[in-house]
Amino acid sequence: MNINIKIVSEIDTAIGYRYLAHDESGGHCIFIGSVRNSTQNETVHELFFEAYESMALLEMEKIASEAMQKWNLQKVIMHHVVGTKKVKEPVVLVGASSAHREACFEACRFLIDTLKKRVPIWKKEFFENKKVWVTPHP
Amino acid sequence: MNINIKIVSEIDTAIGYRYLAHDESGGHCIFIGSVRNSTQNETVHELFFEAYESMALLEMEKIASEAMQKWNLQKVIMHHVVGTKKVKEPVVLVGASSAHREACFEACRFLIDTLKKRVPIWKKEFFENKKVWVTPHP
Amino acid sequence: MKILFFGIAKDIVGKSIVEFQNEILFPIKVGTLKADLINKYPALGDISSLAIALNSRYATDDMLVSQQDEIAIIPPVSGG
Amino acid sequence: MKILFFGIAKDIVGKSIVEFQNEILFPIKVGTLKADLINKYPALGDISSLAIALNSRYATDDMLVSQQDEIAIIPPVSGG
Repeated sequence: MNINIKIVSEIDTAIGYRYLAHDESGGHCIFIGSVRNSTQNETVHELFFEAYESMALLEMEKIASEAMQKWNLQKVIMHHVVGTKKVKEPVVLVGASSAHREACFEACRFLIDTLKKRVPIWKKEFFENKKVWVTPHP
Repeated sequence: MNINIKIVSEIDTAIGYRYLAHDESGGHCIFIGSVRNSTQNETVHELFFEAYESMALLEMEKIASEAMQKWNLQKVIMHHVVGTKKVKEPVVLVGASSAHREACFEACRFLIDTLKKRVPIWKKEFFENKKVWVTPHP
Repeated sequence: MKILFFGIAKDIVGKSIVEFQNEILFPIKVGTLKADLINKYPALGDISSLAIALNSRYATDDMLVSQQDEIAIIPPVSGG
Repeated sequence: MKILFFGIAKDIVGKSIVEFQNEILFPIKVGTLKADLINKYPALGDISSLAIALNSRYATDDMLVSQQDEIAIIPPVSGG
């Protein structure tokens, strides 16, 4: 199985290409999401991520398999953190490798978009004077 | 200037996020191109890259600046190799960071597409019994 | 049976695992279980969308839950 | 003056830098220079597209080249 799925306490940002590289791959697209210092003009100090781990892993596996079926990919990686993360720290890494670049770009975008929609992970934002669970605005 | 442009003999595949990370960036998209083991069903042993270096650097700088103007980006990186590269070795790394993921994905795609169109770098493919300069098929 | 709560739903019920004894009659449909929970914790009804996971998979309202199943309350996800 | 050749163009002329003495009269238009070179090396005419760089920038056919400029012959690029 050419799928690498993990919930981790810290993301190794160098793992993307290391895992995705393959003799038949010419293109590797990697997306890394990190903590930004602000949300809607409010200063963010840190984020806290909580996961329903068994289900999150299962959903990520499903998303990776869907991508494998939809595009001609050699490998797919999806790592997400849990715990407290400061500004500039990576929180998610997804990527795909393919013979030509079109497929890995489209697949990589699909991986992060679908992860954000379906994977049971929740983010709490810590501002100066308050903390709130993030509710996505559809 | 938040632009990092280089012609190198070897790509450091971990440099993408390390350079792109920024307090205001939530999204980082990185593309790495590498040597595939075949082209149109013929086995490829290695690639040789030659660059008109002064002009290649200048063109990459222009492309990075164009991306900076077109999208709201924090940083842009473009590295390309010269010399002989074996199967699975990285030959190009481009990436962009932005507050939201849409911009970095679009910019990253623009960077590699435009590099392939405009930057004066040439690739020779080494097959079992022949070597040929690659002519792009438009 | 135990029900797992996450994110804002965990804050509303005050803990991440709540044990229900005779309050719920099994087997029960997912939709009915959701309605019962909102009845018990009205603030859950204020969440824009509330999904239920049955053995680590998203469940539809008409699925049947038995006492051996693992049930989790899934408020809108916000990973990434 | 020296002209730089790359990729397939370098293979055609046999080296990466060719010195031209009295064969080219300066100033000369980029388009005329290109035609003169194809005249001298007919195989250059078989390349699907041939660009000329003037001081490390793509040049258009109507630009004027003087003896101090750096000229390079750019066959179709294939980086990445």
